Amino acid sequence: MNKSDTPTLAPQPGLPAPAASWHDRKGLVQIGLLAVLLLVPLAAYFLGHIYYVNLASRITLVAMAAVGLNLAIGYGGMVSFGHAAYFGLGGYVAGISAYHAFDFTPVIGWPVALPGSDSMLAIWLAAILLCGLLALVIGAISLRTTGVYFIMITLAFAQMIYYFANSWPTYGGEDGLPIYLRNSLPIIDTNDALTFFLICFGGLVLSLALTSRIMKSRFGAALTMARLNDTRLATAGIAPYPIRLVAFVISAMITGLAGALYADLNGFVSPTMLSWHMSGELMVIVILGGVGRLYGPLAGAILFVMMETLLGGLTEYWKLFLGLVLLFVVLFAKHGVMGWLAGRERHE
Amino acid sequence: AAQAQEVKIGMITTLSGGGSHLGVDVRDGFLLAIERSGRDDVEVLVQDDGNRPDLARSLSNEFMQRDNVDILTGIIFSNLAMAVVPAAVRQGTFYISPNAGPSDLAGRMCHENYFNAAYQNDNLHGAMGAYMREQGYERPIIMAPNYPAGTDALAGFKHLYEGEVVDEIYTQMGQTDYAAEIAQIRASDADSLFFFLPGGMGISFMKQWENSGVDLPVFGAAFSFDEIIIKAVGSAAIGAMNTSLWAYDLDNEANHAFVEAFRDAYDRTPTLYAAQGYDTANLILSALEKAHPDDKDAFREALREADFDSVRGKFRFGPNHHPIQDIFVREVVEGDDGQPTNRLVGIAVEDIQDVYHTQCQM
Amino acid sequence: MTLLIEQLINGLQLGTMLFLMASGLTLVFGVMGLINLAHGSFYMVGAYATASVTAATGSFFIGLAAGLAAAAAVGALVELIVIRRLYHRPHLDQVLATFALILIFSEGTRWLFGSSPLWLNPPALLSGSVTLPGGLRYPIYRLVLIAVGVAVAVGMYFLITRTRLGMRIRAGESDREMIGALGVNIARLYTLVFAMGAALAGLAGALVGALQSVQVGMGEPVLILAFVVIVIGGIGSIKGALYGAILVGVVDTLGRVFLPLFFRQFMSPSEAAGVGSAIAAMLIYILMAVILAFKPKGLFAANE
Amino acid sequence: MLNVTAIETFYGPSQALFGVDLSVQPGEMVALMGRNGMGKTTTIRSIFGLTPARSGSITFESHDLRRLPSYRIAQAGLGLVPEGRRCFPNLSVRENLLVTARPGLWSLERVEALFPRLAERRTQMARTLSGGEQQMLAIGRALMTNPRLLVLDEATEGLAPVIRQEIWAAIRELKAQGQSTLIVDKSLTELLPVADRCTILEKGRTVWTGEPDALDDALRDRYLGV
Amino acid sequence: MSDAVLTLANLNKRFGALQATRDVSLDLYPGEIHALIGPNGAGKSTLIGQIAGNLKPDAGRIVLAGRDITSLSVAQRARLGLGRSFQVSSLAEPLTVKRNVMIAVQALQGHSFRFWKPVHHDERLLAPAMEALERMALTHRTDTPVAELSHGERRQVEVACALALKPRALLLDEPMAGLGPEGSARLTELLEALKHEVPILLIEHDMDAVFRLADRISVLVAGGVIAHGDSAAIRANPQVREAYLGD
Ligand SMILES: Nc1ncnc2c1ncn2[C@@H]1O[C@H](COP(=O)(O)OP(=O)(O)OP(=O)(O)O)[C@@H](O)[C@H]1O
Ligand SMILES: Nc1ncnc2c1ncn2[C@@H]1O[C@H](COP(=O)(O)OP(=O)(O)OP(=O)(O)O)[C@@H](O)[C@H]1O
Ligand SMILES: [Mg+2]
Ligand SMILES: [Mg+2]
Repeated sequence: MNKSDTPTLAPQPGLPAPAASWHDRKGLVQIGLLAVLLLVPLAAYFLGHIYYVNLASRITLVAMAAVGLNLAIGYGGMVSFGHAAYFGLGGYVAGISAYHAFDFTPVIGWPVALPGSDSMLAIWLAAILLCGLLALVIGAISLRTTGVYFIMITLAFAQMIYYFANSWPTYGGEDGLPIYLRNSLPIIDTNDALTFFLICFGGLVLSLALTSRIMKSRFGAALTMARLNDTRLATAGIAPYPIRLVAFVISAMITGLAGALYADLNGFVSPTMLSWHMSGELMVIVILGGVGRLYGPLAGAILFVMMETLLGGLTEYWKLFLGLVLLFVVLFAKHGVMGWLAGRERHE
Repeated sequence: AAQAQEVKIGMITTLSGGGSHLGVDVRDGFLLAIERSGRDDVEVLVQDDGNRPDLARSLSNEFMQRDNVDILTGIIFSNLAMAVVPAAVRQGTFYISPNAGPSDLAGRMCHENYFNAAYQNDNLHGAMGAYMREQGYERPIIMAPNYPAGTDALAGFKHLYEGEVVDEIYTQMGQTDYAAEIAQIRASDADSLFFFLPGGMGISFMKQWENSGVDLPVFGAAFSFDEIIIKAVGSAAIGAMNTSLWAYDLDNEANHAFVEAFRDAYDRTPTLYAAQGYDTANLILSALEKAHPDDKDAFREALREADFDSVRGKFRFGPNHHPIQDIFVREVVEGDDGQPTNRLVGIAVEDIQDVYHTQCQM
Repeated sequence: MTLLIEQLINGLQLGTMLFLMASGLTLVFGVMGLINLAHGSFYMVGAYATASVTAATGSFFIGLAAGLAAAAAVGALVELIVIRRLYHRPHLDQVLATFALILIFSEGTRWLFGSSPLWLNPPALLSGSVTLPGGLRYPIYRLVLIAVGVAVAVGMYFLITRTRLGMRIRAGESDREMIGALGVNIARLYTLVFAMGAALAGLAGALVGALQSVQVGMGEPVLILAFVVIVIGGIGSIKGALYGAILVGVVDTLGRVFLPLFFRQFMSPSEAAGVGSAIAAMLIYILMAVILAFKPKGLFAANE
Repeated sequence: MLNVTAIETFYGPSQALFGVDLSVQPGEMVALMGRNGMGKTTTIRSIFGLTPARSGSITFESHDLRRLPSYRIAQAGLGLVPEGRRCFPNLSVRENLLVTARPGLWSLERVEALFPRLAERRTQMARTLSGGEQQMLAIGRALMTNPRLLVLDEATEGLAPVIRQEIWAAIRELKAQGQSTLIVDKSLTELLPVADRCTILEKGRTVWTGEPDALDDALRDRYLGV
Repeated sequence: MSDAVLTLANLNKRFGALQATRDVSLDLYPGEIHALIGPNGAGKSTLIGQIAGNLKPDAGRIVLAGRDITSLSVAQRARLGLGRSFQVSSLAEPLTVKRNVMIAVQALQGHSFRFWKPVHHDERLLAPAMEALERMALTHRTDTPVAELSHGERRQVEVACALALKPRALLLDEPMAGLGPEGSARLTELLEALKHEVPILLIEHDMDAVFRLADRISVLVAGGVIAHGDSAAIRANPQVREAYLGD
């Protein structure tokens, strides 16, 4: 396969540069973003504005889901239009598990009786594993295709799951599934808005660190090459397919974990989390922030969610203005918000 | 009366995306009532949920945690209500529904702070079942989209129809082409059709139905026959019968005043949703006359009394805070301007009550 | 048996409707290499323009002409203002920009026309139904749609493969810089193609609008289906779009009708209807996944 | 007919040309020479407006090429055989020839007579042609635009000796017919005998212009590395 | 004959009606440069594609160092020691020259599923890459993105990538194309030295280079080998003169 018959879907960022340092503009921007995300809800909490803490949690989780997607799209060149499947699956893991824990009924009765659980740790583990498994199956099939075909086949799988969830009555179908009591952790009180935010924030930081570390490793070098020129990678002696598949699975795991937390934040999970609008929104956040930029998803999520909340209160036609802002960003801030804030990525 | 303190009402409704004309009408009806009451100590904050549960949930948090609203209202769709209501009422906020009435909220998950001023989802469908039975239809074929509200609708219909139906057809959400279903209906030996296809789905279906040459009487619930939808359907809608808890030509004083005021204010004929929004606001206002929402027990008691002039005529709450009310039958006819419009035919069922109230433990 | 035949015709008809939409998309998408999510917006523009002009003039055909013109004009305008800046940009930027366009068009339309659906019916001339050989009664309008779809398919195929314009379009896709350096005003060509794609979408919207509800957001479900169609058929291939559309139309129609019947063999009618229609909803996606798993470039991969 | 004076060209921030001067008279064949990476291709790209020059002047007959978009430059009568062939991979051989053809001396028949192999492969997609076949196609495609000035960038790269000889024969024939040509090629043994004039670039600057005969060993060694 | 590093036995490949390679059998021995020449479209690149694994032969066998690799993937063959360059450069454009070469070193050192240790200043990757670049006289370009290289320089990077694999057999598809006289001369020297480490199957249209370098020459015409021999024999062969060399 050569360049002329596979459109390059992702722009061409390189490996992430060394960790944020105080010295360069990019480092400042990255640290600034994290600091704002951490300090604003802290301040809000102590001033008694719980709402802003929850809003920050929402931004954090959307950002984290997008960090997962960014690993696939930005670093792996695999434009998945179906990441809502993992986000939603993560959410449903939390929802279903809590539902059964609440009812004292088993999740599955056979071959082993698996009880529901309201322990976040168990839910996280289950969400990560199940999303990884699902991504393994979907990825194994989808990665046989490239380019636009890949976009569409990932969408197809996500749609299947969406329709399934929508019409499967046990867990509420389209009405969704409420989580009456937020799932719990030992010692810590997860019902406290700030505590929950800090858990989410930890998750985000962890996933950022993981992504950064992975992309600097040998695996990351191979993944970068798979994105840029897979013939070259194969010719060098590394089969691109397994590299891509593993990256895809990791990406789904991160998004899935974010989904599990998101369901807990909302106290609710519904097929909307699985819909193509959700996939699209995650994708928009990634692109808005800057594809293949480590902190792009965070910048994108802050901007997107803030616009949604701020514009929504101003006018009934807020989506029109959202559209205009997005259009403006694509046309004039070429490499997303991060490109605009921190300059273009260069390769070492 | 407890007028000294301001009252804040948060309205989360669907103003953009699919189904936005419902939200617009609920909002307009609601605001009309507030305005007509002349009370300037009631502040209504309106936000658009874009028909997305997670956004609705986040907006409810915003209202409760940032704006400290006393009352929430506005949600159109059941799945959004399920995302918002249980948590909101548990936190002590009142929620008064101007539209959605999912079975869970009427039964298993009912709550003392939750009131529905519109209907329980089954009401209209069940009433139509009863009406069709009474009119002597023996072989109805029934159709709805395959999602909880759709299956509930058909179950509700069958519950009061109390007879065998020829066939049930489940379509897909958002489906736009109904040729296959129409062929199936044609091939069956049904003597009538009942369907529940809200919004654009109903418009598409009716248009395609008209040209298909199939000639069965058509029945439905008001959701597919509001004034806006039948204008878009055009002549194809003429003759269809539908059940509604309200009609603009309903003869009572409150209604005359409402229809006139609405037409004055917005230059269009109000829909069912506008009427529900209007009633919801009046219900709240009537309770505010007696108590401030800060005094939760008193306010709740005031709501229960439902001491207001409903545009439906009579109105009272059952034990699960869902209405016990008359359901009317309307027929779509050609209006004076040549456009289709609904005409009140009569009462389908008097004092209908949902079946879920038995499951409700408050 | 008649039912099966009728359903096959229904599938065919749904297929041709999808084709109208997919052909424009595959043209812009395959040929210009542009992912255009806003294609559904042109569909909506076509329907709205047709509905409002029909209402004003009383003639469906004047309305239709207006719909086509409006969609083409809006398409050209969008190309000049936005799309033009995106060709040399990564596909993902195109996704974001055209997503933004969807928002702008949808909400802009709502601003102009309100939230309520508009009225648009087939013209009296084409309404009603006829009896086909074999005693089947079928709506005339749907037969006309089939005819229009086929005519567009033939026209497009001819345009792309047989004309100099078609060659230039394809050449521009693979190497825009080169075709320019050899003396072709590629920018103007692309505006033309984009407007043509938009006009096709507008045509689809106008024709289909008469059967469905003309409302904001009406283009979105069709857009996804059209993407499915062109991916199944092979991107950039008009032939693929046609076969893909018919395949999707037929499979979807038959699935909706016969899956519930099938499940009735082992379940209660109510349950069968539910399960059957749930699987029917997934059916075309299953179809797409299976096809791509075996033919990763679609059934009629272009350029091979 | 073509006059390039003191052009400077940048790729993004990095400057590739620092003052190139070049001219081609009607009927003349000018060789543009220099080692790898000295700016030959960049000069050609600047002439065609593909990487526009930032300063200096480029005129072709009465046209100021720096003010024109590249399709107008081609329409003004320049024909390009680009480095690396760049045939349209998804068009058949015949379509490649026809897609940008303009009427004139060169027709499909004449090009196919010049390169019989292209006639054999007429309906094959260009992406599946061998490297040499693609090279022939690129030359044929440029000829089909009937240019008054033909620009050949490494037109014989990767060709079999026989074919190369044929192409050189064709180039000589073109010259005999009075075709003006600007040519870049690394095979000096073939190039020098046909060229009327040579221009040598080093590090993005014109460093020498003169008749091929004047290109002595010292100059060759210094600027061309032979 | 058993000591051949690379043996092709009766390779056949068809594209529709076109027989691109027809019963091609070749050997590559240690220490030699085996040149493959032939007219454009004779099937030389197709043959390389089959050896490297990008194309699947319809029939025939490929044996590398005693091991049948016919059914292995491109990457597996590369790891077993098959290095190649492409006729049309195929590199990762936005990455630096260094990085392009390092990926080959990384493959050579074992599997790439290492997620933790940064590659950034990994001497174990960097040193061999620099060595390969040095051989191609490209050290001044190590930190330049490939996109900013001239045509000729890219060709050199291609060869450097192949060298970094420390291959057992090297397949070079027209490495001289695009190089100036100076570059060609340098590459000629390099290949001459290199052949003692790794045997080379060389496709080239630059006959000066071929006749100077090749120990043996095979001539491919219309998919089949029509002649085989040393420089002098090939130069004298009338069939070859007619089909390829001209006068
Ligand atoms: N796209 C590009 N971006 C940045 N720099 C470039 C680009 N293309 C070429 N250059 C640089 O411009 C200079 C001139 O390159 P050019 O391709 O014009 O050389 P050339 O004389 O044609 O060489 P060759 O004989 O190798 O083709 C080189 O130093 C090269 O590195
Ligand atoms: N995928 C393909 N489909 C159809 N024909 C092909 C394909 N690939 C190559 N060919 C044809 O096979 C023949 C051999 O091509 P190949 O690229 O191997 O030639 P080559 O000997 O390398 O020529 P050159 O020296 O010009 O590079 C050519 O005629 C080419 O057109
Ligand atoms: Mg060059
Ligand atoms: Mg070759």
